[in-house]
Amino acid sequence: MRDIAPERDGNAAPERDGNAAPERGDNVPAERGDDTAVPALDEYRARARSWIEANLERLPAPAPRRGGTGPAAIAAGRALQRRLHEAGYAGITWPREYGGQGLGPQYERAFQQEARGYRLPELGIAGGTTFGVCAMTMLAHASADFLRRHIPRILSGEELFVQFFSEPEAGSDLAGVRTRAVRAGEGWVLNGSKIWSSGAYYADWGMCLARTDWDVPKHRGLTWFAVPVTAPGVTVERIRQITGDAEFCQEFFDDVVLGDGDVIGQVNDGWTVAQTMLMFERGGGLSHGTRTTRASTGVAPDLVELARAAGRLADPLTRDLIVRAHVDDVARRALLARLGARMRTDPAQALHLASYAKLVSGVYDPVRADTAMRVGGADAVNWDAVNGDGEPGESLGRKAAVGFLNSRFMSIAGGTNEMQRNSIGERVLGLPREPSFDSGKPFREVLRDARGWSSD
Amino acid sequence: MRDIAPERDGNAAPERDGNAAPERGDNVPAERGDDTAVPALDEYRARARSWIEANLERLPAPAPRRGGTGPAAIAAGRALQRRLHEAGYAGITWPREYGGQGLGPQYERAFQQEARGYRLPELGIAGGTTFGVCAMTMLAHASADFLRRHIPRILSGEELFVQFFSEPEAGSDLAGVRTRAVRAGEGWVLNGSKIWSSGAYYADWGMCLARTDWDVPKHRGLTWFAVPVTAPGVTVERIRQITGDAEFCQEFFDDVVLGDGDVIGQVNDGWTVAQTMLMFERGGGLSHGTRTTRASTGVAPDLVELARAAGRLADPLTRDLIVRAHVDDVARRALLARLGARMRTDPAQALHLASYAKLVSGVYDPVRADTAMRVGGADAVNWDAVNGDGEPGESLGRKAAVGFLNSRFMSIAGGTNEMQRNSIGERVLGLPREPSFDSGKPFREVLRDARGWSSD
Amino acid sequence: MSVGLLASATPEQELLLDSSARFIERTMPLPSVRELAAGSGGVDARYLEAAGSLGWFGMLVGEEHGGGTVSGNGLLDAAAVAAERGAVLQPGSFVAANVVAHLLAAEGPRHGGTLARLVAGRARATWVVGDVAGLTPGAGAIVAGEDGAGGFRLAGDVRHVPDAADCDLLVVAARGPRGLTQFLVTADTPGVQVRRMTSLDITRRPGAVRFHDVRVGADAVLGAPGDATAARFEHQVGTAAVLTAAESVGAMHRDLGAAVEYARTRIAFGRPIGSFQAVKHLLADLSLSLEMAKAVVAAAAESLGSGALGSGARDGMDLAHAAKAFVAEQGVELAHGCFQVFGGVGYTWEHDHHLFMRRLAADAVAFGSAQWHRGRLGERIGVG
Amino acid sequence: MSVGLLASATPEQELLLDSSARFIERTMPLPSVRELAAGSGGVDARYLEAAGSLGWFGMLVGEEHGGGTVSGNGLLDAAAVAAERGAVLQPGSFVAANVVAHLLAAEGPRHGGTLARLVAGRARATWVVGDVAGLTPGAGAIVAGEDGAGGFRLAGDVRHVPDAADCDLLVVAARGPRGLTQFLVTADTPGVQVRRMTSLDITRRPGAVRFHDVRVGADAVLGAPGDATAARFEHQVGTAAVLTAAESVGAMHRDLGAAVEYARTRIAFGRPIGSFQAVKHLLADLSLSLEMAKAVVAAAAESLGSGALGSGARDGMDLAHAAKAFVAEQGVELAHGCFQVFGGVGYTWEHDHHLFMRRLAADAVAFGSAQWHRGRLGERIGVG
Repeated sequence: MRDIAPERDGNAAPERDGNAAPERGDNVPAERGDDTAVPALDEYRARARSWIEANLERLPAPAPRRGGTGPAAIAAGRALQRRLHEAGYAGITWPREYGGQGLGPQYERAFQQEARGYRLPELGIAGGTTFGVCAMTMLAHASADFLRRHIPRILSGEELFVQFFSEPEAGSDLAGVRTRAVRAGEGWVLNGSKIWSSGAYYADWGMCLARTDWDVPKHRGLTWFAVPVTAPGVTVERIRQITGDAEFCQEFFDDVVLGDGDVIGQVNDGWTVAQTMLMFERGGGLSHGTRTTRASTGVAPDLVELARAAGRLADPLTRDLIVRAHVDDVARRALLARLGARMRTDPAQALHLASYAKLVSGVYDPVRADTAMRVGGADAVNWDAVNGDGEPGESLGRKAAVGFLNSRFMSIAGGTNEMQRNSIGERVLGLPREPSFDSGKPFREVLRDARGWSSD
Repeated sequence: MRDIAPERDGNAAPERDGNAAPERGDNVPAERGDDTAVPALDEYRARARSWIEANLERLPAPAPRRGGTGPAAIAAGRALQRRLHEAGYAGITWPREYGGQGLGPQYERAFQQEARGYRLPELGIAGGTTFGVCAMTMLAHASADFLRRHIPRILSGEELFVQFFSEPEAGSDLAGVRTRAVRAGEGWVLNGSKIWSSGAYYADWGMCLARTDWDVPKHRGLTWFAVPVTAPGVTVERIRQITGDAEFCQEFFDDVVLGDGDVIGQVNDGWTVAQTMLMFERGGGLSHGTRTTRASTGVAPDLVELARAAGRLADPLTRDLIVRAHVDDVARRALLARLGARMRTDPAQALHLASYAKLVSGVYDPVRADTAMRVGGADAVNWDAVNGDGEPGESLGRKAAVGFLNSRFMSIAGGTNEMQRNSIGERVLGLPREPSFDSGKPFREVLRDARGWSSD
Repeated sequence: MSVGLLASATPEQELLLDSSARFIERTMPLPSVRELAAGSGGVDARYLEAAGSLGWFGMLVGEEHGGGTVSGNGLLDAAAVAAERGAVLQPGSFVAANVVAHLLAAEGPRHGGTLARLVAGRARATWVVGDVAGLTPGAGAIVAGEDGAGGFRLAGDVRHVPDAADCDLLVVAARGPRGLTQFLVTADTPGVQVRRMTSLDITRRPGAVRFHDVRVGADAVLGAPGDATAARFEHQVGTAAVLTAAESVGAMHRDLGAAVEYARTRIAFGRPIGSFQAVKHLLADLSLSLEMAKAVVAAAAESLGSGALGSGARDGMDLAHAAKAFVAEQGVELAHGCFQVFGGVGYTWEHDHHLFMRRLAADAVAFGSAQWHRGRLGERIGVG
Repeated sequence: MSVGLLASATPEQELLLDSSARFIERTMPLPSVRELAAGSGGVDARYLEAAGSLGWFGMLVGEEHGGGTVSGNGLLDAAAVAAERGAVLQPGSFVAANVVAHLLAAEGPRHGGTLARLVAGRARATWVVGDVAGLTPGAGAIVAGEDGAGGFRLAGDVRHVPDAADCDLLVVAARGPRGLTQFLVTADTPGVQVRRMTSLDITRRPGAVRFHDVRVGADAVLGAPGDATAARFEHQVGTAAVLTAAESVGAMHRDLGAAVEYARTRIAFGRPIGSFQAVKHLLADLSLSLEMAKAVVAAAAESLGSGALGSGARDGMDLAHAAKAFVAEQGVELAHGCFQVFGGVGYTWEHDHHLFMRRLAADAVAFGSAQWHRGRLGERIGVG
């Protein structure tokens, strides 16, 4: 239950934070690593604009909701991604030797600006994971051979990658994975299970963390593999969530055969790769907070509407509840702005400060959802199965109820509140660390000792 | 900061819970251990009534607030205690060989019933500790010689005992005391400091826990001593509390010489004695809850009065706050009744169930105090130094403010909320225990390791 | 294992609770509750009749009507049974059915046959309240007018009626010409329309009831309209509040028990997660609020169940309001806490936690939200 | 170490804050604050003049009056200074003094001399508000009547006036014949009686002000009575709320810092207590609310300080209300949490924690409680 980066879906390649590193003068042609001439930014922008106008579909305003993840929608997304790649507008900042354009982030930003209002490839949550997390991690750690095989196919929409990371028995304790890859002849045999992989049901590959050595401490015996979801022995099942949706999957690996070429990074050095992946996944942390941040205008408009519909808008207690939620909303927004500024001032602390952005959602989302339930009252518990026109009901009360069911998502997914509090306590406040019972001994023994846990 | 048994002061000897053990038929004369005839209960009661009417002072109704702990008040209390003892009405259930009467609890109860409405010895918080905690613990563990020396003097009001238990460096971790007693010739030399001893400034003796062996685990090298507060090398200082009161003391021991006859229980077996003491101190646990429990009539009358004085009684939000406090009050009272019943059904669990009674005060007292601050508003922050008649102000607002300052008393004293949660989690819910870093190694090493704490 | 709503049950109460718990486990364990929720039908007749034979619908009714109490305090018995029901999220009308049975018993032999069927589990009854007394804001109301022939015409639309679609007997609280008036109406009376509503709590089947010029005779009136009915209405609300809170307490008990068990066995970082203070202390706090919830609900049932109806029941009503207000908020809070302990697995449909979470949120507003009950207690405070 | 109210301060702001913090540590560290609290006198003249020379009372005032801002946003500068003050519980009028200075500056040269003295720390000013606009329920009010000779007669009794006993200049918000009217009155005007009140916050010296038929001329009126003054009054409340919240944030910062340090070094059960999740997670949560408090106060100061007075300042006012409402409750909550970490030592008079606890509780109601500020925000919600 770790996937919390779905905001990125729909971007051919994510726009990276230009503030993180100083840029060259925007319009000075520079050189790429391979001595090819780099276009001036003005010129690039103009060319991009022409191409976009000629090739992309204009979106109606306001922009429609994103397409689903049904086979047709994904096929259309892949086709559009391919056209983008063929035109040289995919992987703008990625290395040329793997099919990218090798340009600076200002070119990427220019393209994104010009493309605003046009339909870009929509590849759902797996698209976000592929471009924003998996490919970035591969580029940092995989062999040239691996990258030559996969990155061009990613850029052209042929390969969507998801993470096979969390396990039924390893959630918060990410390094505690038990899926095992055993050396067999020239390759490996994979057994085990992964869970909470978002969008795996329509992806092509999973980036899978497996234990390859059980006789060393838990962080040291791990290795990443690229696993085709269609390989013999791989079963993908969608997980039905409590809301009835099924965006996440669980996978089962039953003697899946992999080759040495499928290894990403060094054997038994998977935790180093994982650290990189987590950094990309967190994206500096701030994206987490934004998903629940409401527009800054007005006093909690959603709750006001709900109260009006429930006929409680004149009740002083209800009004106070609504304003309380508004005050929290305002403080949350202010916090995110403050964190952004602090991160720019102190990049070394950025990842730890990001825990505040995560924790604030984990703490306040449930409070706000409970407020909505109180404001909605019985209307947030029962609603008409069909509305007056015989259409399925889409009442505000039902929305509050679904929000209630979903309200602990940020408290749990992608690092629980407890993990964030540990991180803030130890890394920001400098409090002494929790004693470890698993980092110093062979993982095999960790499991044995944990089962026989007793404190004296 | 552990002393939470001040309810007992003013009782010559505390009435013990008659429900804990089956009693004999109330009016059947029985035999004492020493073959002396036991009076019939009716007869005993009648005799007690005559004595009380002839010798004790009737209290006006309603009963006045208890006397202070000034020298005159305590001297009067001691004198009255002596008369009670001489008449045979002190230590009614205590052994005859140490000056008690050796009777069953029904006799004690009969005397208490008859004495209702009369002035009994008022010996303040140290009186409660002497009779309810220290003497009971001594009777269970001290040598016959020790008991012959001290118990009669306790019963006659000559010796008031307080606990020298907590230390500046050992609060929640009671067994982590660092005050040391070192063998010297025929006796012991005591050095160190104790804190939170209630009423030590007017007591005669302290029951003091000291470390007598530093090379064994912390629970195993402890010994209890009786320490005269007037002994050379003992300094008693009253601690000014945040409310301005100074009921508690801190003691400093500077080469205090003690004899073997001052040891209570076995040398190095002090933790066994401490367990008994804690049991008496907790008194089954339920007394803790009652001190903050309000009368069952009306909706939080104190808060209603406060709101009326502050002119906020018509405000719907204030009314809701008040009713919230009332609802919590009702649930707390119901909890105490439930716990009492559960303890009677399952005495083995009684001590652990008592943690609920303690925790509920620790959790809800601060909430209620905050509510009072909100209801009182500015009136609970500033008040007139003198009232209209030039008398020192005793406003409801001031009362709320003092309540606010005191509100975490039950969260901290006598076992913090955190200790209660550990106890409930492990002893009631059966959750796995916290790993221990100090129970298995010599205490000397515990301190060294803690200072160099690091988790990996 | 019993929920233990009562700190110490009499042997007769223990028998009642054991047989109820065994009946539930045998007949309607959680997997069956899920099946029922997934389908479109209500509870079947055999379940109800078996429940009736255990005494579930007769505890607020004298023996002359086939009912009876095992402890002398029927509401206390019913609350203890309600807690067992709540622990396994039992479907079907129980709270409203008991309120209706209690009310019909007060009519003496007049509705004896109907009452006997209800007590035996052969009739299904609910209570159509709407927003009378502001109990459920926005739920609508039924208005009763005289029809000029000694009878009444009922009209209106009321939502959030428990088990509406499955019931054949409705007691309707209506605004009548002489004040609050309650009517007994069968669901097949011409002009009565019942439609099911979708609920967050998938284990229940609430609905909306529409009365379109429904004609009933004077004999449909229960009790005396106006003040007497208002007093009785208040007592009914108290009864419903206590029984609903008792069902919630059962749900809290089971959800917490599962979370404790999970914390005992789930391993992370080389330890069972229950050995971490973050988890242990959360569970201890939840356990405290559960103990308080049990205590206050039992106290309310004991007091309200022993008070005479309509008079001297003030303490009982106060306790009932307090119990519902406390449990409504603590129940949801407990569900949140358990969810945090379960972590990801709590997000899956297969895991039972969400069923408890849904139930506790629904119970929180059934028969008066916490705010409404506090409001009633607030009326005890003078303004002077 | 600066409190860090601003996520990123300009070099000029850093200079201001460093010099303020150094001045405080040198002149009025906590032991001196305690001494002052134990005695009966107020802050001495040298402290105030030195503070004046640092610019503390001129940040909301133009350079023509001896004031000035280092960042272009005087309220933001003042809030950052207020946070440094709050961290060391600085006594004396600051919030009200700045509100008064801001107000006098709007009068142009008319009160130039008075303003110059105030800015230089040679006059002490406070603001007598009472329960105007319901800001402090029960605090009383001053009523102004025309005296028939072009002047006014002021009468009334107002409690909870900050620093009342130590001030020589009073700005009085009064109910006048043409609506809300503000007057500048010197404390030695005949008929003005000031008495000290006892406060939970022993570091401050609030009082009550009694006006017994006080005569003032028309020139004592500040601004135009009625709507214009009401608008200005609202802005003054916003300014006072932001600065009070900023002082609270400083107190929160220091109290939490001490609790963290204690948790790092206090040993129990063979470990520093900060290694226990119960302590660590509590401190992490408090740290989150402190970060939010800093963020929302800085945002409010930035917005309200840059908006034109009386118009376009709506966003600033909204943020000011939100900031005060948030900090008032979180400040007290943080004090509770730190107390729990300190344990027994926090109960001793010698330990500084209780001073912060007292301050945070007092700040919570100064210039409007959380409920009052939420109420103002609630007025933004339509009722339709």
